[in-house]
Amino acid sequence: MTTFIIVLCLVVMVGFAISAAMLRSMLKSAVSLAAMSAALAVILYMMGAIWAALFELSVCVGLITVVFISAISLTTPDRRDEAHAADHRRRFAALPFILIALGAAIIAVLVYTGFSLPLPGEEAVAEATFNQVFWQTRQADILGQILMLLAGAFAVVVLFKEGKKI
Amino acid sequence: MSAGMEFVLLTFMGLPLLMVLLNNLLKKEIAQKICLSLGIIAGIVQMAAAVFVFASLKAAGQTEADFSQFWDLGVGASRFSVDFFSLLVLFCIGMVITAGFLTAGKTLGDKKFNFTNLAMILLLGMNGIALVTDLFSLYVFLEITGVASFVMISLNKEGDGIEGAFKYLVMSAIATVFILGGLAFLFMQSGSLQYGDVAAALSDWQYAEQPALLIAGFVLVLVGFSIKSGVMPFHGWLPDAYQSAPAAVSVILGGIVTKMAGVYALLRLTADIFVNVPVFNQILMLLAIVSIVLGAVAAITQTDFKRILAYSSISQIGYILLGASCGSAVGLIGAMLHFFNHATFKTTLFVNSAAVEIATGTTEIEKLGGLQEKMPVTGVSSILAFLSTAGIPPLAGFWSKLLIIIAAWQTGNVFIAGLALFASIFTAAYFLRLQRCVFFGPAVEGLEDTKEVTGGVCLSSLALSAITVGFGLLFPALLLFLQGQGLI
Amino acid sequence: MGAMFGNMAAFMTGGSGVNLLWLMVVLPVALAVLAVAIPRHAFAARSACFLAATLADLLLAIALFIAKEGSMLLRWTDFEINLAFRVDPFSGAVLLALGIFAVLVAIYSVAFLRRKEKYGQFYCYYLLTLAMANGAVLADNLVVLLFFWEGLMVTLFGMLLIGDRQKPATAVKALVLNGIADLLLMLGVAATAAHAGTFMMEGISQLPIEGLGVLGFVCMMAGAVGKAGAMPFHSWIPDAADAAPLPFMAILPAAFEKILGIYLLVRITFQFYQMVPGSVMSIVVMAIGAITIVLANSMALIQKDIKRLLSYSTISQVGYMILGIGTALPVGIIGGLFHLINHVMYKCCLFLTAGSVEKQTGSTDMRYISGLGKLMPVTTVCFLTAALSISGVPPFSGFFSKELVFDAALESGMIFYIAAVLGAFLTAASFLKLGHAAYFGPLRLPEGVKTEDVKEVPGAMLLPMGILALGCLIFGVFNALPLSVIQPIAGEGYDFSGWPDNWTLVAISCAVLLLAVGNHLFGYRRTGEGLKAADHIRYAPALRTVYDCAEKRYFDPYDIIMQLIKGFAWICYGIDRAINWVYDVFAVDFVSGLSSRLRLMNNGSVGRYMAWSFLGVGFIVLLCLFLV
Amino acid sequence: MEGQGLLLACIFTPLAGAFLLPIFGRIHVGLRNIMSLLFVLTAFLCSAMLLSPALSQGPVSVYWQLPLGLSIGFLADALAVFMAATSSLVASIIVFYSFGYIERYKNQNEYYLMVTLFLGAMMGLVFSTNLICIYMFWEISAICCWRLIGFYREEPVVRRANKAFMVTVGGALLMLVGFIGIYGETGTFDLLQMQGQTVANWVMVLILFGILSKSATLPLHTWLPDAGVAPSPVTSLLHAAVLVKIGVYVFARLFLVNFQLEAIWETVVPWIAAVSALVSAGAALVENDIKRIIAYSTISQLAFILLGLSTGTMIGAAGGLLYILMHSLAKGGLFLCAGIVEHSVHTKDIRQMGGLAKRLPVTAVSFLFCAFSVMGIPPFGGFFAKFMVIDSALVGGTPLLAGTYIFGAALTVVYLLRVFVKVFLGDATHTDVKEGTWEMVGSVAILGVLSLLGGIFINLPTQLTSFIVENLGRW
Repeated sequence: MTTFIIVLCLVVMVGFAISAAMLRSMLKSAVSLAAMSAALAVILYMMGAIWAALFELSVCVGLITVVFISAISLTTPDRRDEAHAADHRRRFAALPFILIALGAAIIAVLVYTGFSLPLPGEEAVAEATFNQVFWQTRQADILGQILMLLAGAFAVVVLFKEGKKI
Repeated sequence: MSAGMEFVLLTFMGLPLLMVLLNNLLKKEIAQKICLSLGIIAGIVQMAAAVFVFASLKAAGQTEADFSQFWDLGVGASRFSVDFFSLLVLFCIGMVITAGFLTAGKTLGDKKFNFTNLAMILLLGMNGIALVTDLFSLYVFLEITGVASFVMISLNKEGDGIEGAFKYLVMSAIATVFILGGLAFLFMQSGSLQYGDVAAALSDWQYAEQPALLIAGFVLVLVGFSIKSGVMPFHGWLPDAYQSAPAAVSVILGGIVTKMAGVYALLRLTADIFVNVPVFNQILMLLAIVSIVLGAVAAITQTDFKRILAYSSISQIGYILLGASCGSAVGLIGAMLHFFNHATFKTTLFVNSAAVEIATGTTEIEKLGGLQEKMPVTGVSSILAFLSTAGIPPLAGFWSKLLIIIAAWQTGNVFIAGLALFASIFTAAYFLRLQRCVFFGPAVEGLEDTKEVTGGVCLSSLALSAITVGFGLLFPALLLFLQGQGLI
Repeated sequence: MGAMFGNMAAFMTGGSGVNLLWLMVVLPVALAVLAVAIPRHAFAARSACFLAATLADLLLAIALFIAKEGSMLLRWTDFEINLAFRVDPFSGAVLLALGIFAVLVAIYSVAFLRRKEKYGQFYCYYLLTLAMANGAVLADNLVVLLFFWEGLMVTLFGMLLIGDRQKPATAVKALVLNGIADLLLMLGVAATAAHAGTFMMEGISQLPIEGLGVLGFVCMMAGAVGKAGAMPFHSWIPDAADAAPLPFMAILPAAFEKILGIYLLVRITFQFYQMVPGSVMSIVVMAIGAITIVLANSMALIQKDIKRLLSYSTISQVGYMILGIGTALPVGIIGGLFHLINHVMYKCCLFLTAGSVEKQTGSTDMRYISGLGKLMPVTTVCFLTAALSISGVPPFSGFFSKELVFDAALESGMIFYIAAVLGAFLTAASFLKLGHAAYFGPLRLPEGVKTEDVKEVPGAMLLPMGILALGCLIFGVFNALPLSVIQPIAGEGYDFSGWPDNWTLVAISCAVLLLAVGNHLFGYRRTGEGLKAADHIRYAPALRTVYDCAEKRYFDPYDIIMQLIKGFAWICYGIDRAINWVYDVFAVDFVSGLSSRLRLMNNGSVGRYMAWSFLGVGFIVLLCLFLV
Repeated sequence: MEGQGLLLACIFTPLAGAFLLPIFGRIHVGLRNIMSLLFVLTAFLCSAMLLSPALSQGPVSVYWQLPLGLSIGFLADALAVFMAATSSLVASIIVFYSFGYIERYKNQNEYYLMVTLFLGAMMGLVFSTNLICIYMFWEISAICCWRLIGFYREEPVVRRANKAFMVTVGGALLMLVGFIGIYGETGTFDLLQMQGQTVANWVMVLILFGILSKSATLPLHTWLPDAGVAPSPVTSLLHAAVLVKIGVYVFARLFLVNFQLEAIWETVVPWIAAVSALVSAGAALVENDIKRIIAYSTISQLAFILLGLSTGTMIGAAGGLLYILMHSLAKGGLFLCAGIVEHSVHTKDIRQMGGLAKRLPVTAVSFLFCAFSVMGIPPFGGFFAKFMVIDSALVGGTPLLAGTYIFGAALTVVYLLRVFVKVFLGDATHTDVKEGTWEMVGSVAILGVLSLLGGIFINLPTQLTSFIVENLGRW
């Protein structure tokens, strides 16, 4: 069951990664980046690295996203005309297909050389349950996360109040 | 730990959160009116809380107290803890935030509401840094302070506001990368990010299996925090950020934020973690002496009031780090006292620059002149602050600088101590130039009608000057108290 | 003030000899203050008080002269610098001389200054000078000697300023020259005290002149010679002749300064140090004497103004005294001292005659006045006796003292004897010229002065002139009287009174006198005027250029010193401006240059900040490799 | 206990009282003037009353031990009382003088505040026995000097005030590094505990920088003539009578009373002072601004004092101390006379003055008295001091050294005479000139007479100086 979830998350992660690269609007790509990191955090958790998952969650989803949002808000977006947008899509249209082909090729090579995905070891799980780590050990970080989200919210409020187009 | 103290400890993180909620939940008109007073209340309560906890700790004879914000924790968890140093820092934070809000009254037009929100977040971030005992939580609160200060710098969003904030943002991002890298290496070595555990793990770092990795960790952490605290080679962003921030924000920024984000963290590292890592201290001392001398020299030919204060901050931060990097108890006490003094007189100077900006509309010192008659309170408080910065005896700055120099001398680096002491001649140089151009010189024709700025600005500069003078005169009593505590 | 009056009260009741010493100094000062205190218009009262003071001083001097011995000590500082007075036969005699001349000139100046407006100040300075002179002679501690010695400078400066406040050049010149001489004396005193180990003068005797002693001797000698008015400190006296009131010239340059200078010179060469005849030091002193004689006399010859001529001749006569004492022979010292007394007498008399000429005709410039013999017979007689005495004509006192000096000079070295004789010739020639031009030529008066109001001066002025002229005669004929006082100073068993026994010397000096008369007649016949009698010497081929330079002050030591000081000052000013340049320009530019270079470090581009950061990281990593 | 009360009063009445003066100033100008004079006079009276305990039984002392070798201690020994009495006497005359002088200018409150604070700092420095306390009062005096020089607030004036502050504080910082060097060796800043120890050479060099900068000796002297732009009572108080004496006093306190010096310093310091004496005397001869001339003269005379104190002879030390007293009185008088002249003639250039003796008789006579005392001509006080100092140069040093100082003394005679003659004698240039107010003329006359009496009654001050020198326990 766990391997199914892991594969699913991997696919989701790749999808979001591509969308982050492809999207024209900065803010949407920032959000998709956050989603990708969330997927990665789940993968890490499933594979038993709880601390890594937690750090990935709080650092990438929380801090980096907020930083990117405020950075984007600081830089004045350059309004290029529609024509430019069109040829932007055309040039990158082929990107997804190339990537998928490349991925398939790599998998084929690995299977051919007999490489197999290491299965999650049991003992990793027993070390400490997620909630104990999350709620006990890293309690200060929860407070940190709340404040970070609040800061992000206020940043958006302050910087976008004039209805700047996202 | 008495119940009362337990509750008071919680206010450090709880009160600002309450203020934020209060500020946003009230109706718009009421919020607009009372938001600044909320901030002032938060600052004053924090100062009172710090003093109360200090008194109760002294009464109980303890030197530190741990507590958790929401519910009690298991062993090895990252908890908040309070000791004499962090209480002193919390007091400074409260003081500077109050001064910031007092100056905000006149400087920020319609931005008061947003200013209050962000300032409360900033206050929380700084309190977090002071209280936290875990490297990663320290990093988290560091980021919160960083984000809050980016946005505050660009509050009024005209041209250079954004530019200063952007530079601060980019440099902070770099610092983040370094710090995280450093933490990762340390985490590898010690398995836990608690100050105590990391210190224990590093006790015999020379003989660890991969010393090179550890050294890389030290270097990364040191560089990261140096960028955040604006030490000389990494100081690029500091002058631009201070200059472009609005008056009230630059008061808070110059007064406490850079010191909390960078210097306090470095002090914690040298005091708790890298106690027996001489390499760290030696490099830090070198950076300190470089920033003392070059910071002061760079300030001599500046033409903007706030830019001079920025370079002066770099130089004074160098003194604090010099004290910390000596590694002796006297050095650390000197650094802490200089931290407090610098918070006081630097805030006074920023408040003065705000007053000058309000009264004359510009901080270009070439265009100003002879303001001593028209703005006596600002003039006198700027003189007191300048003398304290330059380390002229009767005032506070001298005593803390003296302790730092004695500590440096006792730990053997005689030449650096002598050079640091003589560098205060450059401090005197740029402040004399400032005094000549702005206050002491002949009156400039366009400024006949400037009047003294009354209200919050005047009150805060008077209060802060009183603290500087009071600390200077009562220093012997403080010495006796420290001896009583067995610290000297 | 309390301590001073307390001391005075204590000493009034003390031993007789002791309080007299203290009184010698305090009395004139007190009366000087009183003289100024009396209101300006009460001329009679002020003059009375003034005369009383000088008389009282004379009586005290006589009493001390008789008492022969007495000393007094008062605490000043702890380093043996105490207010110590002592009188012994030598200083008693000098005090007496000071007292006599003070009284005579006082009488004269009361009459002379009747209508002048600043006479009150003159009286005050006069009495202060008297007090200082008494103090200097009585001093038994080198520092006390220096104290009163330099104190004279203040009164000298004051008196010179009375003349003309608009042209203070002379007063400045006098103060600078005397200042330098007195500072040398201070150095000499310090060196002598260090060499001897004590400041008390009676503790210092017969010190060997080597090591610190050389410095001490030379500097003290320079101080004494400076005060006496010999070369090279002489050039203020002729200028003072024009500026200062005439009684000043009679009392200070002519009498007091000579007496004090020679008194100290004798003390140095005879008591403090052991000057061996023929030693280097004695040759130096004699050389100074000889040079002064020749140069001053040759300058005196060409003067057109009576007072200037007399002041140059004063300087030359001092040369004789210094030459005599310089020989370190008993005959020389006695001759020098005897010449001192004679010189003071006839020089004072000559100045007083010049004073009476000035009072009557308003000018002493011989080009406008001549032939006053008929109008002022008594003055002329006094002038004649004094002129003969100074020229060394036999029956008068000058002749005997000069003979003793000639005798000593001959013994010490032919060159000095020739200089002395040349001096005698020049003195005789210049006084012949003066007498002939001023008194015996055809009558000529400056315009605006009618012959009937040029008549004899009042009795008060004639009395001192008469006494002095008579003194010249008496001290010549009965020279045993002054010699009996002087001889014991040089030691026991010397008797040079009566007619000098060395007949060849007498013959030579008479021949020189005749030669001078012949030269004067030759000059008179050549030019037809008494005044131009010496012009053939003035415009002789070789001497013409020297005389022209001297006229234009090239050789004046004061101007040379001032040029040197000005040059030195400009060098120092250059050094000072250079150091100031380092502060004002160099330091400021250096630091602001450094600072602006640092400013370039952050010119606003984030890329540059990042570059600096990474540079910093690289540096730290290098440092780590090095440190660990 | 009564003595300690006196000592604390002597120090803290001017120090604390100074800050009340602006308040009095707002109430009534006369009240402020009188109170300022009162504070300074209390300092003088207290120090005078401390004289008897200092001379007879043990000196009065107050002591408060602090950790880290620091301590707050005041000791009223003979040297301290002598300096305190001298400076407060001259300061009170100068404050009395400034009633008349300052009434025409703006920001008078700040003037009186700073003058009284300065005297308080001087009292504190003179009595304190801890190196850090000495440094503290040293810097307070530097602050007062900065504000007072910049009194007229014009651009060049403030630049010069900044220069003076920079040079003196720069020297003081080097001195502080020297003090910390001493602390490194002995572990304490307290002079009483370090009695009789020898000082390392490099520490001596650093301390010498501070001393030479404060008492304006050659390489660090240019701030003193530039400070001539300050009002006359300020230049008189700071640059003649009191401020420049701080450096020389600290030299005496450290290297005569407390520490031993290597013999080399007994030749090096006199020669530094000799060069300074000659160069500043030369510069004084060339200058034409009356205040700058007198300032250069101060530099030259300070070299004499430094000579006296540094030759290591008993007579030199006594002569140096006596010189401090006599020079304070005389030079203070000269500056005040210059103030009156400048006030009535409205120019400082002596070439445009002349014949003022008729219009300003009292000033002329006082100027002459003070000038004679500085030249060292009897019967004025300066003579004894100059003689003792030159005698010490000869005994302690070499005849060449004594000869150089004699040449310096000769230069002093020449340049002071030049000033007197150019200003007061010669043909009158300003005829419609009236002498300053009675306070100004009165204080100048007092100083002139004091210089004269100092010479006649020399046995009083020498009693005190030789008592000090005897129980230095050095010779």
